[in-house]
Amino acid sequence: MNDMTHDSYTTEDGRTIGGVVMEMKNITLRFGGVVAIENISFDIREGEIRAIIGPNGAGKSSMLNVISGFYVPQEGDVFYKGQKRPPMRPYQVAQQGIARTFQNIALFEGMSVLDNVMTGRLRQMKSGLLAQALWKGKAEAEEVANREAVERIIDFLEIQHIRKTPVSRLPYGLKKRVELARALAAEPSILLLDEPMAGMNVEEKEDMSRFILDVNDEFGTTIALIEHDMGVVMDLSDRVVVMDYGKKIGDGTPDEVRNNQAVIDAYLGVAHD
Amino acid sequence: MFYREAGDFKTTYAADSQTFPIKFDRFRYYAVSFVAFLIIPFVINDYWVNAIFLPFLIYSIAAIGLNILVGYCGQVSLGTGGFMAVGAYGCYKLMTAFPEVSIFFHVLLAGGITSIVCVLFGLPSLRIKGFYLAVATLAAQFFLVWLFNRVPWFYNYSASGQINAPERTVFGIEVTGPNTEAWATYLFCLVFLTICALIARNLTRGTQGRTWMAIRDMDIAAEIIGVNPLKAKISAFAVSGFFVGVSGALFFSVYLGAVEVGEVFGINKSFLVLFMIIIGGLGSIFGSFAGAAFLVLLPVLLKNVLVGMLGWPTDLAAHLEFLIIGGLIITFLIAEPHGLAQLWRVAKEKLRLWPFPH
Amino acid sequence: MSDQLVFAMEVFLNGLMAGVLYALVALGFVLIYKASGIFNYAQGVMALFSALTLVGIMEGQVPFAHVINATFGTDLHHFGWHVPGFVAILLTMAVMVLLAICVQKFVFRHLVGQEPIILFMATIGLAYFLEGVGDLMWGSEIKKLDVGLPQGINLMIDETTFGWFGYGFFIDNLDIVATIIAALLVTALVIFSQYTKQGRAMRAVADDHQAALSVGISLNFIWVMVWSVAGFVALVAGIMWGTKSGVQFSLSLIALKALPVLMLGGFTSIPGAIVGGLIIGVGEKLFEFAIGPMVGGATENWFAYVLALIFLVFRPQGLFGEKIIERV
Amino acid sequence: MKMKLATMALGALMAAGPVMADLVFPDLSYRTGPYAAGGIPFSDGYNDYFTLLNERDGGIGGVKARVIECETGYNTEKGVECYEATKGEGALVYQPLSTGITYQLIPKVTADGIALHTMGYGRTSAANGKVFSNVFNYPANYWNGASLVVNHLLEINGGDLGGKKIALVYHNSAYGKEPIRTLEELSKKHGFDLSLIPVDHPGQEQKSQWLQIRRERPDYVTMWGWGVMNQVAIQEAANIRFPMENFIGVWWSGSENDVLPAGTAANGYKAVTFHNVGSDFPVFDDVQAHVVDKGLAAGAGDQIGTALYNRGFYAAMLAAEAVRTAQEIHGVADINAAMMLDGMEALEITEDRMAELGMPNFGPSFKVSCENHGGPGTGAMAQWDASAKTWSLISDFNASDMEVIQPLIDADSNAYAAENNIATRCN
Repeated sequence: MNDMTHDSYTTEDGRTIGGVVMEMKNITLRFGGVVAIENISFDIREGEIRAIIGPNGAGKSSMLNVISGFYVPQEGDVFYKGQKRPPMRPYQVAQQGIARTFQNIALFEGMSVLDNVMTGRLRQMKSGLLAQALWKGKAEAEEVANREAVERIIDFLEIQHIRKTPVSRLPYGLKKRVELARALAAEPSILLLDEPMAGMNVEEKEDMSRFILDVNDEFGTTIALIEHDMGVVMDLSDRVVVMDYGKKIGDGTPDEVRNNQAVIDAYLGVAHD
Repeated sequence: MFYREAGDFKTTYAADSQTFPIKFDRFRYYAVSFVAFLIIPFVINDYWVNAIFLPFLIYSIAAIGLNILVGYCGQVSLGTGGFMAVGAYGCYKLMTAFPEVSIFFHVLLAGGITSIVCVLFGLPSLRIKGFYLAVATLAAQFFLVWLFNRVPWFYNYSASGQINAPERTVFGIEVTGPNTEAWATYLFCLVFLTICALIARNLTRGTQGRTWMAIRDMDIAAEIIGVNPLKAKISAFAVSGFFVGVSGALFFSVYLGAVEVGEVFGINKSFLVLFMIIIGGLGSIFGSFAGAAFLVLLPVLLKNVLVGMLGWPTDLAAHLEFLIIGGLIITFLIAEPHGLAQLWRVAKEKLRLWPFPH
Repeated sequence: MSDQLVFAMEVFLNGLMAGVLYALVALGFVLIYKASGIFNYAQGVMALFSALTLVGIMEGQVPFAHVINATFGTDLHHFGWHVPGFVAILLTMAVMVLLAICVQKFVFRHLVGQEPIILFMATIGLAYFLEGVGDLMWGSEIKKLDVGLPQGINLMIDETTFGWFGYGFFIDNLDIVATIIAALLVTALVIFSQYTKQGRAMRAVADDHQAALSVGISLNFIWVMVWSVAGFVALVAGIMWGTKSGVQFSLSLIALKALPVLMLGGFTSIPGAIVGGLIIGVGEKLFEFAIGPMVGGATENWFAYVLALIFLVFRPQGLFGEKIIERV
Repeated sequence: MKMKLATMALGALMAAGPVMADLVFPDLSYRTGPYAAGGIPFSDGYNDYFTLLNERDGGIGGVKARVIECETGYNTEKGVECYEATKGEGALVYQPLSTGITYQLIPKVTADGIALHTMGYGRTSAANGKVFSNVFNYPANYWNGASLVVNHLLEINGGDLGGKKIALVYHNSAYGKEPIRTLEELSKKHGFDLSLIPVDHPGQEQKSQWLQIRRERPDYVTMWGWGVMNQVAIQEAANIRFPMENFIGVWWSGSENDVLPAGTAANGYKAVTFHNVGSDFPVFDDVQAHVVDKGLAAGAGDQIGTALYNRGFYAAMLAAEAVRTAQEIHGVADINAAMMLDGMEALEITEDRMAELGMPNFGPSFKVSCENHGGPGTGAMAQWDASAKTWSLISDFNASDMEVIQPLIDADSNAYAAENNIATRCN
């Protein structure tokens, strides 16, 4: 099946949203007897900011882990660029151009900011062990070329001053930004953000929102993000999937979702029966 | 005063990722190389080379190898002694089977063989982590020692079960066997150490090093951002095995000349090299040197001070040596858990800012 | 019944007994690892040290005699008295508690919150240190240890099995005693950790340091206690092995016998240590019995590790560990 | 400033050089580590003999002996360090008491022209002086030991071992494997069954091995062990009630350390030895008077008469006699390493000489030659009396089966010569 059938359109602020780049079909994920995700389908279009929201424990992170290949769902398929994705290891997913950040920051604490961001560019590194052992020539040229690309991202995210600092010394907010930089360095076709604003104060949240929008705008990167805080997300995203207890209870533009009774119930805490 | 980076700007990214980005470090490096290659060979004697320099150089190679595995890739290994034995026996078999080939290549090939063996024993690292892996590598240690002791083919069916290094030359100069000159064996090992250190440095400053460190720091996250854990771990075992194999080959052929596997490459060797990198500093090439120097020099120094200068009975001195080494290890760890290399870095950082620390 | 089968049964039983001794050493590791996350490399040396101290006290040796003689030119060796075994064990225990306090006060209190490998390294330093101290204190000759444990073939079993199979099984009395003592020890440990206040505090610490701290448990005290208990276990292991081979340096190498047990049983599980010990004991003895002659024997050293390794490849969480669910 | 430095350097140089003539005997001892219990008495004996000569006779031929002790901990690397540290001091002969270190030193001493005496250990084929110019292993080596054990058994069995079963329990290392080839040859010759039972280092756990012995019921067990392995083996043998008089160790499994931990159960255990045991020799009175009572004993002075102390003592005696021989040959009192080699090659130990030294029948009488560095290969059987806690010889110093051993020595040494391009000497 070729799912690029949906027409592209232009948003109010002038960005072009393309066809479907990723589609989740009837995904079900269980841990032992616990059902984390139950029969969920949705799609992500090229160039859009797609949010997955829901209260704690709704299965959002599990969903992201399914997309990035860390969890393998028991049922359902993932379609990527029109192709059904065969079972693959997370690193293979990453090499296909899906980059992500983590809810609990997963930076490499023993390395500098620069090295962390450079790890994001593994996909672009081709020189073999022998070439690297010799360094001069291919490996060095590759290193320099990729360093240039990384420096652009460092500039873009305004973290030049901490380039050489070990990440273990950075404050929380900056760590989040470095993680974003690392994901961006991969030049991904889809960028997954797992609660990018968790634990931030208002000012930091505003900064982060700006970066997300800028990334989407400047590089045209497709973004899928998770948040449990509705407020910020509604302003950012083009379309929103709402999950609750592993089920999809809403899907649509922020406005549509806001007026969805099931969503309102979930967020206001109406008792489930 | 002169140790600073102010004004030492880099105009290219290549210059920024060089080994010694600070000019003073670079000069010191040249100075050390100059002394090592052009001065020491002329003044060295048998005692210095056999008691200090050869063990230091060879242990440094082993420590660099193990540091790549443990310090950079985070895979704790206690099989170093066994892998050094692979290098030694590999070298011995090659030396006796192809006497016309230069020993230089034998040593390299022995490294290659060890690399393969190391990878085989590294495969379980995909499933087993941390201390469990460390203990699992002991399986390699004990099995390999048993194997070399058990299968007579490895020691050419000699009656004694020992292997002896026959005389071999490089450019007509003897580097193994009884009639070697101190400077020749020293330079031979120094060349290998230099090559190994450069390779290690090149691998660790680029993509490969970052891949290893990513696995070390957080293996799951590393896999999700695109590191192939199999490739990363296996390559670390392979590279580490190569270095350790080279060191084992040199240890046997150049340094000791005769080896019995259980005695020389026993479990103690594995621990010793591990101590070196922990004391020196995990994840630091310099630390490998520092740790090797520390553990090679300290006992000799203590012995000379306690027995030679203070005239104590040798057994008391030996017991005290244990006590002092143990005490020093603990003191060091309390003072600076990240090893000598970190102490050095901190000192440099202070120097760098001196005299204006704020 | 065929001869081979009867022999295999004998080997199996002896393997179980050997396994108990391995488990005894492994227990010491588990206790400390569980409570403080320290992989205590010095456990073997502690066994040596405690056994040396025990013999020293029993024989009335002057501690540090050699140093004193060398320094002051005196000729001290013995106090000239003999201490009965039971009293000596109590005194040795007091020394081990003192050691635990020192270890906590001078080493690990300064290393709180460090990475496991650093702590591991510190115990290696400790091992060196203790080895030096033990030798200086008591000398490095082989000493005979006799606290009155029976040793040699158990005739009753020999005769009974002879009646059954026409071949008398060999079971060492010392092994039987060791098994009983190990059983008592484990029971005591379980009772201690389940039913006493200190024991519960110890388990709380093992579960969660922070939480334990927040309910007012003194970590310092708990760790001293854990090291003392580990010292006690080391003493018991030291007595068992020391009775077999005399007290000497090689006693510290029994730690190597415990490591595969730890891999198999898990670093944190007391039942794991026991079952693991039994499996390793039986496994290596049966392998040596069945396969050993074909490959030239002396397989025990590596076989235990290979067995544990193979087991872990298929079950990385060990015998009693829960399945590891990885999260990010 | 420069002047001062120069004088200081000169001063240091002078201080480092020999202040007065002395005979240097490096003692690569191990008083620590897993084999300390064996290393201590040997080294004590070695030291005490030279102290005795210095105190009683004023040295050898008027020149004082100086023993430089260097701790190796049975570690080959430390052994190398010790060798390098002491060889410049005018060392005459090395006695490393470790097969591993011996193998390191064989090429080194040959290159440096110093003698190496490995008495009852080391490289067995070094007995062939034609190949090993600087290595001596008189009066007996491992292969002699194996043959002596078999000869003893032949003697008890009226000269016929046909159909008997002999088990060899051995330390699974180069050392422990030494007797295998000889025993295999002898089993062919005498028709006994040989079973090989290796014990891996360190040998604390030997249940499997002794269960196997119990199942297979060999008539005799012989042992090549060292360190903790000995004590455990003897204990286990007692446990399975193996008749101790049928259990025979090599000399490295025959010290007090090995039998004492097993207590009375070890009574009757035998060990082959190439020197006498016990403290019942006139010379030990001198040791008591001139060394121990003066507080000059190397150890605590309580080791006199133990098997390993006597061995160290004997080694020192042989070295001192070689010095005397060298002094006679060259007419120089302060001999150097090359002269020492000549002395060792011309060494002759006679009963009279031993009696003169206050050590009657302490070892075999023998003569070393250029071709034969291995001595006569004779040995005696010692048996342990657990109640008296003493060893006593139960046989004379008998010959071993050189008919079997000599071809093995020749084959191995010639292989070494071929591998290392050594031209044979003594032609």
